[in-house]
Amino acid sequence: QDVTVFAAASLKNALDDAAGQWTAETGKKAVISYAASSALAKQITEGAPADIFISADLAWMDHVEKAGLVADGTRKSLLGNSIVLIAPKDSKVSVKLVPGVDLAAALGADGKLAMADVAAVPAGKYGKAALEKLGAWAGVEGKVAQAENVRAALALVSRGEAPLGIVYKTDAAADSSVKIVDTFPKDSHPEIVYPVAQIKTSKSPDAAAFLNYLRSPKAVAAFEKQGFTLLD
Amino acid sequence: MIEIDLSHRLDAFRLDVKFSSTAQVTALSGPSGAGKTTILNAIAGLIRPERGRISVSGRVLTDIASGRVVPRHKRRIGYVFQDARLFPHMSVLSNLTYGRRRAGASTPVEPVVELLGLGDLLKRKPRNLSGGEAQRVAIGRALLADPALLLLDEPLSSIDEARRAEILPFLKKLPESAGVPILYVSHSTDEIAKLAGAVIHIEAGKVVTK
Amino acid sequence: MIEIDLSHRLDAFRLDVKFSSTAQVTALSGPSGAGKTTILNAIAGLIRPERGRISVSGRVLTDIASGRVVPRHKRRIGYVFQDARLFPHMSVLSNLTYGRRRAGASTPVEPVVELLGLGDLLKRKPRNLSGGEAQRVAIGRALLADPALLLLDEPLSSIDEARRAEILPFLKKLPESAGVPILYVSHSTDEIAKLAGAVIHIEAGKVVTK
Amino acid sequence: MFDWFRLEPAEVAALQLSLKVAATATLFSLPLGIAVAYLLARGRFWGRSLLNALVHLPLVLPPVVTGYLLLLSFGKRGPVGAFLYDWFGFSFSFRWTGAALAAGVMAFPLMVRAIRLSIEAVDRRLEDAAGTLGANPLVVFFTVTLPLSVPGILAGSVLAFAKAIGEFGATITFVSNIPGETQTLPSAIYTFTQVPGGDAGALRLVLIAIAVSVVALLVSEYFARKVDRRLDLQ
Amino acid sequence: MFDWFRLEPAEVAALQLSLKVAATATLFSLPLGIAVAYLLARGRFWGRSLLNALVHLPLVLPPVVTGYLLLLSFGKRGPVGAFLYDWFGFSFSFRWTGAALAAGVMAFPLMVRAIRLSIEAVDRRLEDAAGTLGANPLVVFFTVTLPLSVPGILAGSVLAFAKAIGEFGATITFVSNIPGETQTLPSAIYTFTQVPGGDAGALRLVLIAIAVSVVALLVSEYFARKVDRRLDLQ
Ligand SMILES: Nc1ncnc2c1ncn2[C@@H]1O[C@H](COP(=O)(O)OP(=O)(O)OP(=O)(O)O)[C@@H](O)[C@H]1O
Ligand SMILES: Nc1ncnc2c1ncn2[C@@H]1O[C@H](COP(=O)(O)OP(=O)(O)OP(=O)(O)O)[C@@H](O)[C@H]1O
Ligand code: MOO
Ligand SMILES: [Mg+2]
Ligand SMILES: [Mg+2]
Repeated sequence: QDVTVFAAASLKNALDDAAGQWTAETGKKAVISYAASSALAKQITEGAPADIFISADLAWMDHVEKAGLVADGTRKSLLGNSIVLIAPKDSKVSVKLVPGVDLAAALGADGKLAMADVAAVPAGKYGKAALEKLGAWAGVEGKVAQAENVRAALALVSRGEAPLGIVYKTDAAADSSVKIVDTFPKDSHPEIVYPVAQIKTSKSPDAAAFLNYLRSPKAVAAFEKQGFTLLD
Repeated sequence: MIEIDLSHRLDAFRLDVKFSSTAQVTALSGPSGAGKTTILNAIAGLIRPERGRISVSGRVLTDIASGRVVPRHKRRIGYVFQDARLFPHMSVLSNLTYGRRRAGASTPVEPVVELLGLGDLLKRKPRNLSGGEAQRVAIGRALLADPALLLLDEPLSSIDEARRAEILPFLKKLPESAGVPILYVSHSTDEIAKLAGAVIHIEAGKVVTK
Repeated sequence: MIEIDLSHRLDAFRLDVKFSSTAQVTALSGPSGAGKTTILNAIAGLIRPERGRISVSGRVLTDIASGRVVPRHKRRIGYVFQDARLFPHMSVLSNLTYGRRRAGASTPVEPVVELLGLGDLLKRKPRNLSGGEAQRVAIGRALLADPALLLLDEPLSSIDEARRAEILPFLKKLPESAGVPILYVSHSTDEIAKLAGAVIHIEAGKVVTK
Repeated sequence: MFDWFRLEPAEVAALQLSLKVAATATLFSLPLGIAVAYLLARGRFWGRSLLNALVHLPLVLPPVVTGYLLLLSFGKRGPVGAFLYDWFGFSFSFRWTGAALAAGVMAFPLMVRAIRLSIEAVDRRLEDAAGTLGANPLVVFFTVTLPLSVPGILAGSVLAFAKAIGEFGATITFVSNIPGETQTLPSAIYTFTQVPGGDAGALRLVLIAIAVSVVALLVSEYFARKVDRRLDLQ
Repeated sequence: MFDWFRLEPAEVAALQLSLKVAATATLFSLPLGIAVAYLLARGRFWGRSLLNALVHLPLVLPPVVTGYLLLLSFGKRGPVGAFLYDWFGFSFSFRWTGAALAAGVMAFPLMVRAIRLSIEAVDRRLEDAAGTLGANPLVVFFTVTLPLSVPGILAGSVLAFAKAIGEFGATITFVSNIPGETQTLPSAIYTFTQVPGGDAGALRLVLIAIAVSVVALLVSEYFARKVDRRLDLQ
């Protein structure tokens, strides 16, 4: 019987890679359903047949845990990421993300700052927290264009709609039409964590093995190749 | 025996008629807009009159006072409409046998097709029939439905005189041969004279004795 | 002067007619399905014949050989269809004046309304007119369009004899009073005799000399 | 060049699943769609406006909300879902049947409107004529009203099928995105758009989706012309 | 109890914006919708099937993809977008007009199908009659075909409006989610659904969306009945 994994969509490349390695080594298969963490978490609390859940933020893992569906002792922080300020490749803008940074000036008269939804999507929440910490939020609040997800925010910058944007480093690194202007200091926002856990109702005998495999050297290589860092 | 006693209003038009006839073919005449079609519609059960009673050969079809209103599909009335109203999605043959199939009747189709000269049209669709052809199909469809009463609303208006001369005698024979009385709307005094045993003349919604 | 020379095929039906008439009212007679309506459709420009030539009062409307086919809306033909074809979304009055407005004609409406007895119907919608009422509106609509030729396809089939006795003389006068020749389809030998200066008899798509 | 179009097994599975889901959704919602369209076209009952509003709801709400409502009611723990499972052993949860349900619900308003429009255009005088010829109301419906509404039924089915091929928000929210079971073409496309470098993969699937629907449309137009000819509407 | 329904200013803004966007989308796509429906119903030209497929595309593709395609073509650097900006100083980027464009595009197939269905049902013999009465083809279209297609035009507008109220995926991808400028009701609802514990807020906005569309439907049914009576269709 296959292991069913519910995973945040942003993990697709790395996790497909790791799961493929696992299959090659063990002959067992992981079936992975990628969607927004919010949808996955709600599905799990409504009885979805997931063995493992990998969320893109802590809040939705907390939601599942509060519903009593996390198998005891299996919740771990798996991956870390960082957020960066990006601009279109041909942009001449230069900004240092230090306290008191004047992002509004960098945006120009009617430029927008593309972010993922600052209330809902993890990357947006981290970005807002960081800007607040750097004292820049008040200056740009009215200029933020919130996208449904990080990728859409990235598209807004890479298509030149917005002169600046805030996305994960993992996304920025892979898009050749944007450049990273600066990386947000680690201490400017809550730690970016992808938590993982086995679901209590899971009956798969291989779930624990897969969970362990995610920390194997080959899996780690797959995650790091996409720009994630392994947490412990 | 047809007994009609009706009151009905359609906006400004008021119908108020009472007549009965024991003739085998009863003609309904009168100027355009007098209410002839409205009377046929009431007999066929297509409109529910405000007041009144309709009975045919002793069978009460509508009696508003007692609340008895036989639904249209149980009236066994063969109605040839003033506009042909053929089913556009069916062949001429399917149109002809539509009522026959409902009634489970075994009336042979061949003689009617013959009489009305429809032999070459059976596979055609109604849409591109000529005016007279459509009217003949409508007559055939009503005849084949095994009716207990025929309502004919100017059935021969678009039909040429030669064909008319064949159909009229057939209709005249029908009450006797098949026991089907006929109520016949026509403007042609000639047709009426040839066919009808009784004439009811309607004007402005009332029966007028001439 | 009407000159017609036509060949056209509709599936199994073949029309092949050639005739001309200098009469003011020309009658077109013949059994149902002979091709009378098809001829009118060709004259009105509703069908494009496979071959032939149509001219009215010296004006060539269709000449397939030379490629000249006047579009229907420029033919100035008042066509009373066998089915009334009233515009369901317009009042009787709007129907009556539809062609008149297109032609920018100033023909007074009142006398036509009077003649056809439509005074009480002007605000009504066509849908619930009686058969004869609808037919009269269709006649009025064609008359008011300021036509150069009138095509009448059994225009009086649903109209009672009293009204008919008023309309027929009016139609008879029309060619002289307004210079509008008439092509008239009818099954009624009586009507034809009263009205027509020439009779063209059609059978199975061919002109037959009687 | 052509290699680029060679599909991976998971993509073939997604394509097949999409077709199965869309066909199932369209076919199963058709009888209900016809019934509701008839009620809305002809019924004069209390609550007609309510029914009308209810039918339109999936159009008005964000698909995610519709999906979530489906999850709440047809999920394993939802009232309807639990009932179906307890009594019939049938479950929509995270099965392709659930994807079909979501697609059917999302496509329902489109289907109903088209059919309703055609039913409203049927000439009632023909129904009257059928009645006098001995056809009871049910027979009139099946021999006159329904055949004359075929243009709307076809148009409604085409719209519903197309919508069902494209449906994504409600589906992924209701039954997730499980390869081989609930991962339809749009879900697969969506997944591609969520990762760096996924654009090429997304584009390929988009082209496939377009090809599928062009074929479906051509087939439907072919049938529509055939029907037109049978009904002699032109 | 009633406090719960009191809307916050941002929500009022979202509601107003949704109405503005949906009304604009519906009104502006109507002329084009009628033209395309007429072409599809009556035209016999090469590329007709292609046009048909193109019109259906927004139905078949995941909304996110449609939004992305809009961004590619109507964005600041997109060919159409750049042209409009350079020549007319007009831009869809991050503006409510962009939201209306997205909603209009998404709703277009629904509108076209309904109108096309009605045009196809118009009795050509009436158009012939109008022709013999001196009406040129354009006049025939405006005095006969179009008025007799009003049921479909109404139905198509209702569908389009409802869809435009609910549209979200293409809108947020194209013009993102800027409160007061592009944050429509569905975007606001979506945001709520993405936050744990946001269900209550989402539910409130969902109820508002439902109320809006019930009102819109009632209004449209009222007009439809009026039209029916004017056309004397029943
Ligand atoms: N639904 C309706 N609403 C209003 N008036 C109507 C309606 N139906 C019929 N009428 C009117 O009622 C009158 C009687 O109509 P009916 O069809 O019975 O006439 P008729 O005697 O059959 O005339 P004809 O010989 O012209 O067919 C007409 O003046 C007609 O306009
Ligand atoms: N579109 C068509 N396809 C095939 N046959 C047709 C078509 N239109 C007409 N016909 C046939 O052509 C013949 C001539 O039709 P037409 O309408 O001209 O007859 P008509 O002389 O006007 O007859 P009526 O007096 O009955 O109105 C008929 O047999 C008819 O069935
Ligand atoms: O599923 Mo995500 O990574 O929260 O957009
Ligand atoms: Mg009558
Ligand atoms: Mg004829």
